Amino acid sequence: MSYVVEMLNIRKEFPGIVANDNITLSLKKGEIHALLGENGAGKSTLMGVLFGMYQPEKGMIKVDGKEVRISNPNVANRLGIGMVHQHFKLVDNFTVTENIILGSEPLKGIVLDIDSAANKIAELSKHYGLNVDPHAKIEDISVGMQQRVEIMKMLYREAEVLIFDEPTAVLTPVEIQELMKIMRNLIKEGKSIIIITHKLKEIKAVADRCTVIRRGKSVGTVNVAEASEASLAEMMVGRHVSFKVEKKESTPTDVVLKIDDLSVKNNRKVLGVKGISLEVRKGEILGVAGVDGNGQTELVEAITGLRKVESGKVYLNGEEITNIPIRHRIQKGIGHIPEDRQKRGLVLDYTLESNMVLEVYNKQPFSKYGLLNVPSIRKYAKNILQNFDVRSGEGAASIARTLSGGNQQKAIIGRELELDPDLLIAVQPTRGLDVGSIEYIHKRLIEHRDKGKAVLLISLELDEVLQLSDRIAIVNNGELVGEVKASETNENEVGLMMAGVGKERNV
Amino acid sequence: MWTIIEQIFPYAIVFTIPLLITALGGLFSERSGIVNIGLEGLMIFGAFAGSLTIYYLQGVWANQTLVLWTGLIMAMVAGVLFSLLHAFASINLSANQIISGTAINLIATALTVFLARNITGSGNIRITSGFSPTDIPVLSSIPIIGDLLFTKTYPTTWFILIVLVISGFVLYKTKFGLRLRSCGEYPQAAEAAGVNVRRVRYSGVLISGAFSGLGGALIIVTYAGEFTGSVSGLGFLALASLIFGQWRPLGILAATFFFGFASTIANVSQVIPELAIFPPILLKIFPYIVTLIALVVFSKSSQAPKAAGETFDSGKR
Amino acid sequence: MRNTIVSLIAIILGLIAGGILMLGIGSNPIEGYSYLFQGALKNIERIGNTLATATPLIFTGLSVAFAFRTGLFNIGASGQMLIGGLLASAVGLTYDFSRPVLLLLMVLAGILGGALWAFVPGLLKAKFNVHEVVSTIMMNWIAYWTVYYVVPGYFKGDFLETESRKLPEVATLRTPFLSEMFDGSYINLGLFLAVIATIIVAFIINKTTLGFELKAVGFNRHAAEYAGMRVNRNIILSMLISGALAGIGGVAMYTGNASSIQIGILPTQGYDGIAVALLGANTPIGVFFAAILFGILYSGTGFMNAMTEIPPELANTIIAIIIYFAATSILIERFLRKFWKSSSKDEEIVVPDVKKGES
Amino acid sequence: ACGGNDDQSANNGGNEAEKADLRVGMVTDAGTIDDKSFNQGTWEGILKAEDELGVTTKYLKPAGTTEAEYLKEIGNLYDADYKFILAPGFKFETAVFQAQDKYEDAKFVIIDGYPHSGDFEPAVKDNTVSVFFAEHESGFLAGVATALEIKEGEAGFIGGMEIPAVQKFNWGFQQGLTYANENLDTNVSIKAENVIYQGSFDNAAAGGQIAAQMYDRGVKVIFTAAGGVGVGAINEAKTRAKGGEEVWIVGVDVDQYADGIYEGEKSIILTSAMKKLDQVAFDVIKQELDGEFPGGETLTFDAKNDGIGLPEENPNLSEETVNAVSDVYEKIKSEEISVSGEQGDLLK
Ligand SMILES: Nc1ncnc2c1ncn2[C@@H]1O[C@H](COP(=O)(O)OP(=O)(O)OP(=O)(O)O)[C@@H](O)[C@H]1O
Ligand SMILES: Nc1ncnc2c1ncn2[C@@H]1O[C@H](COP(=O)(O)OP(=O)(O)OP(=O)(O)O)[C@@H](O)[C@H]1O
Ligand SMILES: [Mg+2]
Ligand SMILES: [Mg+2]
Repeated sequence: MSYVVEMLNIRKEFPGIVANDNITLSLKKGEIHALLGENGAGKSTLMGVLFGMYQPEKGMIKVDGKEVRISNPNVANRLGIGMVHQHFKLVDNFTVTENIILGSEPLKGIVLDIDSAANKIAELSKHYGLNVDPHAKIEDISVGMQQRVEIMKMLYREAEVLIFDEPTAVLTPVEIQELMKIMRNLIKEGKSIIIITHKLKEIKAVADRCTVIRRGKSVGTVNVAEASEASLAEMMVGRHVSFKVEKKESTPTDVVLKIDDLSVKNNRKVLGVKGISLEVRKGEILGVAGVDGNGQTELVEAITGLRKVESGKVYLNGEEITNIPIRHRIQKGIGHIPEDRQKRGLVLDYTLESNMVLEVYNKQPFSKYGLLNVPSIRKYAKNILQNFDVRSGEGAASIARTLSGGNQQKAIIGRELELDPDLLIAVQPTRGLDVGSIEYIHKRLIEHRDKGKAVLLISLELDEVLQLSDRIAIVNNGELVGEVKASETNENEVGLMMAGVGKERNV
Repeated sequence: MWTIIEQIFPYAIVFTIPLLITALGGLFSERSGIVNIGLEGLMIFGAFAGSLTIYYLQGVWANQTLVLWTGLIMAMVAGVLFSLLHAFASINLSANQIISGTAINLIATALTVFLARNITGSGNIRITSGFSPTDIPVLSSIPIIGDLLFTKTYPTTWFILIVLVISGFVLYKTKFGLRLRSCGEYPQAAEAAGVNVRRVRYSGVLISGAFSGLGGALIIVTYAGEFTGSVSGLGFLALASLIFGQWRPLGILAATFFFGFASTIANVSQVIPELAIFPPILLKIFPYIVTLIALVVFSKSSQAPKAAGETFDSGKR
Repeated sequence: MRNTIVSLIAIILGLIAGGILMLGIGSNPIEGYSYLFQGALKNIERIGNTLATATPLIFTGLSVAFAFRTGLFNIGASGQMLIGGLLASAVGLTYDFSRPVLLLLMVLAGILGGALWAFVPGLLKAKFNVHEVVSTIMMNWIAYWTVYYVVPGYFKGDFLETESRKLPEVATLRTPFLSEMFDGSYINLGLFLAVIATIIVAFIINKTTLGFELKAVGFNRHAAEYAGMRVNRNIILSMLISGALAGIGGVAMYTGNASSIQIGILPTQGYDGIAVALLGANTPIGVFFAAILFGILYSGTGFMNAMTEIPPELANTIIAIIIYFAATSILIERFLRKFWKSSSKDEEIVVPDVKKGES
Repeated sequence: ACGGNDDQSANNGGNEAEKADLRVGMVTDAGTIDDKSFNQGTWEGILKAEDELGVTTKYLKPAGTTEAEYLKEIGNLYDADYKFILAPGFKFETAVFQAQDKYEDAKFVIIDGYPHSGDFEPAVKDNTVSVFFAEHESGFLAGVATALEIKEGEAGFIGGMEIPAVQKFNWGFQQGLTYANENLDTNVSIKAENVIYQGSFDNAAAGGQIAAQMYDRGVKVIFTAAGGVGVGAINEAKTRAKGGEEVWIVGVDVDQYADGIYEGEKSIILTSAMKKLDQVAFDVIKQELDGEFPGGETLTFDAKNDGIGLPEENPNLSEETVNAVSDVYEKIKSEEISVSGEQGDLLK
C-alpha cells in the first residue's frame, strides 16, 4: 500500500491545551480523505503541522515513505503539499495572478513576467474548470472565486497533496457543487486530497476515507462507503446526533420587525438593497435565502445600524428605528450574530469574559456608576460558556484569539441569545460548526422562536434555511424575489428563485 | 513673484532631496510591514558617518568629489548597521516596532555626539566643502523649467531622482517588490506562498537604513556643511511625508517637495518684502496646516500597508 | 508581575551595557553608577530634584500610554505640553486671583490646552481616518510656532524677546512647604498631580466602563461599533484625555520646574514620554516608576560627569540602551519562560491587556 | 579658532604648568560645548587656564534650559568640589542669583548677564562677578571694516534669536556702516528687509536659504550672529564663491576665518566681530589665582580693555582698511566715537 503522506503519533500542545494527542493519519495516493471532528478537536492544528506552520512536540511525518521534517510552509511546498486555509491567505489588493505567482515568480530578465503567468493561469483555469479571471483584484471577487484562486495557487505550484480546511463553509450550494467537481477532476489527475469539513453530506459525496478525531485524539479511520452520516456523527461526538430539526408549527403573532421599501448602498456606493419590504413576527423564523452578495449583508447592517439607510424605513415593535444609534437598537431588543465573527463579533485580544459582556458591560450588574464589576462579569461569562459548550484553554480568561473558529462562533451565539432579544438576527449562525454544535444551536434558535421572539435567519446554506425557517424570503440582486412558506416549498423551487426566477409566486 | 520662485526653487529642491530619500527608505520598510520611526536616528547616524569620513579624507585625498561620494557610501553603511538593531528587535524578537524605533532615535543622538567628541575632539564635525551646484548646459536655458529644474542643481539631486525611479521599478515590477509588498499587506499569505517573510522584512528595514543614512549625509554635503548631532526633526517629517504621500514613490516625491518648498518659503519669507504681508506665524505653520488639510482630502483612500506595525508570528491565527 | 520582571531585567541589561561602554572609555562602571545614583538620591534636595525631573515625564508617559492602550499613537505630547504650558502661563501672568483659585485655573488651562491640541488629531482620525502619527507631528510644529510668536507678542519679558515674563511666586506650583521639606529643591505640586493622574488613569483603564470601551475601540473598532460603542466619540475622547495629561505635564514643566516659558524649544519630554510609556509596559503604575527611573538617570548624570571622566552623552546612551532592551523584552521573556517552564501555565500569554483578566 | 583641536590641547600641552589648586567648572548654556560661541569661547579660555595655570577643569551640560536644570548642574559642580564656576549666558541670571547665596564659599562668573531674582534688579554678591561685552563696539568695528572694504553696495544681517548680545552686534554693525558712509567716503547701505533674526541658533537650512535670498537680491556681505544658522549662511557663501560670485560673510564671537575656507587658502569670511570670551575666562581665573578676584563687580569688556575687536590677522582686508579701522578703534577707546548699545532708531 502506498501512502503519499503519513502522520504518525502527532502531538501538539498549546498553552493549557493538548490540541493533538497521538494522532495518526495516512493519506493514500489518489484519494480524497476527510478529516472530521468537533470544533476545537484539533483538525486545523493537525493540518498546520503537516503544512509546516507548527512544529509537533512528538511524532513523525513521512512523505512518499521518507521521513521528513517540515519546518516551514516552504518545505511543505517543496514536498508538493499545498493548503487552502480556513481563512484565505490572499493579498487583497493584489491581482489573482500576483497572488498565485507570489513565492514562485516567473521572470523575464529581472522583470516579473506577469503576462506569461496570466496565460498559464488561464490555461490551468480552463483545464480544471476553475473559471478565474487572472487580472481581477482579490478584493473585487467573490469568496467562491477567491477559493478557486487558492486552489489555483496549489496547482500552479504543482502540488500533489492538497489540503482543504473547511472549504465549503463559505460557499453557496452551487459553488459547493462546483468545488466537488473540481476535486474529482483533481483526483483524476493523480492528486491526493485531505478535506476538513463539518458537513457529513459532503463527506459522503466526495471522500473515500474519513479520519475522525475527538478532543485532540484519534477515534479512527473508516471507509466512507461503509459508513453512514449517522455513524460518522456518532463517532465524532460520541453520542447519537439528530439531523432533523424538531420543531412545532409556528404561531406568529405581532409584527416585531417591519421593513418598508428599504434601499441601502453597498461598499461600491451603488444600491445593494433596492426597495425591500419585509415583516418578521413574534414566534416565527424568517429565513432569507440568496446567493452570497445579493444584498444580505447590506440588509442586515441597515437593520442593526452599522450602515446608513438610503431611503425607506425600519420599525421595531412598531417604533421607527431607521436612524437611531446602534446601542439603542440593542437596548430596544435587537440581537445580532454577525457574519464575520473575527471582524465584528469579537475583540480578539480581549478575554472571553470581556467579550461576553461586549454589549452590556455598562449595565447593572456588570457595572455600576461606570465601574466594572468583574466577579459578576465572570460569573455571567462562565455561565454562557458552559451552556454553549465553548471550549478553550483557559476558560473565561482565555484570549478570544486563541479559540478555534467554531468555538468563537459558539461564544458569540451564546452571548447574543443570552441577551434574549425580541429580534434575533442570525447571519450564518452555524458556519464552521460541527454537527453536534449545529444541532444544539438550531435547537436554541427554535427555542427562541417558541418563546415568542422573532428570528431573522440569513444563511447561504439552503438546507439550513429550509429546515429552520417558517417563511423564506428570497433575494436576488438586492431585490426581494419572493416569499414562500417553508413547509410548502423545496430546494429546487427556492434554488430557482435564488437565481432570479419566479417573482410572481408571492405569498 | 516669478523671479522669487525661480530663486527659491533650487533651494527648495536641495532641501527636499534628503527628505525624499529618507521617506523612500521608510517606504521600503513599511511596505515590508515594519514601521520605522527610527528614521530620524538613522539619518543622524548617516550624517555622522558621512561627515566623519569626509572630515578625515578631505585632508588626504586630492579628488574632492570622490571624497564626498565615499562619505555618502559610508553613511549608507552606517545606516544599514544601525537599522540592523531595529530589524533584529522587530523581526526576530517580535518587539514593539515603535519602541525599537524610539530606541534607535535615542541611541543616535546620544552615541554620535559621544563618538564625535571622542574621535575628533569636538561634538561638531565640519567638512571643508560639499558638492557644488551647477547649471546643466543646454537644459538650463530651456524657458521656465530650465530655470526651475536645471539651474543650480547638485549631482546628488539627480542621483536621488534616479534612485526614486529605480525604487518605483523595483517595487512594482520585480519579484522582490511583489514579495515586499505582500509582506506588508498580509505576511501570512506571503509565508503560505513560501516567501521568507523575515528575510524580506530584513531587506526592507536595511534599505530604509541605507536610504536614511544617505539622507542624513546629503544634508551635510549640500546645505549644512557641518554635523551637529541632530537633523532637526527631518526624520519625522520624512515619516509624515511617507504617509502624506500614501506609501507611493510619486506620492512621496510630491509630499516631500511640498514640504521642501513650503518650508523654504517660510524660511526666506523674512527677507522677501512681497511675502511680508503675511503674518510670519502663518507662513511658518503653513506647511503643517496644508498637510493636515491634504490628509483630510485624501483620507478616503488610505493606502497604508495593512500589516505595517504588526508583529508577524507564524503561529498567530 | 511578569512585565515588571521583564522591565527590571531590561533595566539591568541596559545598565550592564552602559557599564561596558564606561569600561570602553577607561572608566570604572561601579564608580560611575555609584555617582550616578548618588547624584540623584544622595540627599533630600537631590531626591526632590529627581522627582521634579520625573514629574513631566510621568505625565507624558501616561499620555502616550493611555493613547497606546486605546490603539492610538500620540507622538504629539511635546506640542500638547507646550500649549498646556502656554495657556497655564497666560492665566498665571494675567490674573490676580488667590493662590488656590489661580493654581486650579492654571491646571485647568493646561488641561484645556493639551486637550485642544490633541482634539484636532483625534477629530481628524475619527472623522477622516487621518493617521494620528502625522497629524500629531504637524500639531507639534504648529504648537512650536504658536508659542514662538505668542510669547513675545503678548507675554514678553521686560528685556528678553525669547521668553515670557517670570511667573509671580503665587502662580507657580512650587510651594514653600515642599521646597523646604526637600531642602530648596525644585519639587513642586506637579508631583502630587502626577500621582493623582496615575491613579486616575489606572482606574479608568482597568476599572471603568469607559476604559473597557476605549480599549475595545483600540483593539477592534469594528467590533466596538457592532457592540454599540460610539467609536468616533471614543477616539476623540481618548485623544482628549491623552492630550490633557500631556497638557498638565506642560503645566508642571513650565510653572513648576521653570517659571517662564521659552520660545524656540520643543520639549524633549514629549518624545521621552514614548520611551517611558513603553518601559512601563503601558500600565500607569509602570509608567510612574519608569518615569522615576528616567528622573534618576537624567538628574544623576550631572554628578557622575562631575565626579568622573564619563561624558554627559553616555548617560543618554544608557537610557537609549535600556529602551532598546525593553523593546526586545521578548528575548527576556523567552528566556524566562524556559527558566520557569514548570511554573503555572496561566501566565504564558503576554498580551499586557488581558493578562490580568481584569475586564 | 576652529573648534576641534583646541579641546585636545589640554592633553597635549607640552609644558605642563605646575598644578594649581583651583578646580574650575562651567555649565553650558543651551547648545553644545562646540557651539563656536558662548560655550566654546568660554571653555577654550578655561582650557587655556588648565594648560598654562594648571587648574583642573570640568564642564557639565544641563538636560534643559530651565533655572532648575542650571541650578542642578551648579550644585553638581559644587558637590564635586568645583567651586569656581563659570556660567556663560544671560539665561543663568536667576540661577546664579540663587547659587551665590546658596554656595557662599563658591565663586561665580556670569557672562553676558547679571544675577537678579527675576526682577532685573542687579544683585552681584561678593562671590560673583558679572561680565558684559560691548558687542555693539565689536559690531561697529566690523561695520566700518566692511564698508571700507567693499566701498559700496548692500549689506545684510542675520541674527539667531533676538537676545541682547545678538541685538547689540546688529545695532553696532549698522552704526559702523553709517559712520563709514558719513566719514570715510563709503556707500554701503543696509535695508530693513535684510536685517533679520532667523529665530533659532541651529537651523542651518534656513541660514543658507536666507543668505541665498539676500545675495540674489544684491547683498554683498552678510554679518551673521546666529550659531548654526550662520553655518548655513557660510556654507551658501562658500558655494557661491566657488562659483565665482563675490560674496562675503562677517563672522562673529570668534575669528571664523578658517570656517570660511573654500579653496586653498581663500575664505569668504571678510572679518569677524569678536568678543574675547576665552581671554576673559582665562583672565578671571588668573585673577582668582592671584587673589585678585573682582567679586561683586560688574565688568564690561569693550574696546578700552581690548575685550572686543577684530582678529589680528584679516587676510581679506586691505592694508588701508586695517589701518583705518585701527584709527576708529583708537577713537572708540578715547571716547571720541561713542557707539550706542541701544536700538534707538536703528533697524530691529
Ligand atoms: N495558536 C494557538 N494558541 C493557543 N491555542 C490554540 C492555538 N491554535 C489552536 N489552539 C487551540 O487548540 C485547539 C484546537 O484548535 P483547532 O483550530 O485545531 O481546532 P479545529 O478542529 O480546527 O476546530 P474548528 O472546527 O472549530 O476549526 C483549540 O482548543 C484551540 O483553542
Ligand atoms: N450615537 C448617538 N448620537 C447621538 N446621541 C446619542 C448617541 N448615542 C447615545 N446618544 C445619547 O446619549 C445618551 C446616553 O446614551 P447611552 O445610554 O446609549 O450611552 P451610555 O451608555 O451612556 O454610553 P457610554 O456607556 O458609552 O458612556 C442618550 O440619552 C442618547 O440620547
Ligand atoms: Mg479549524
Ligand atoms: Mg451607559
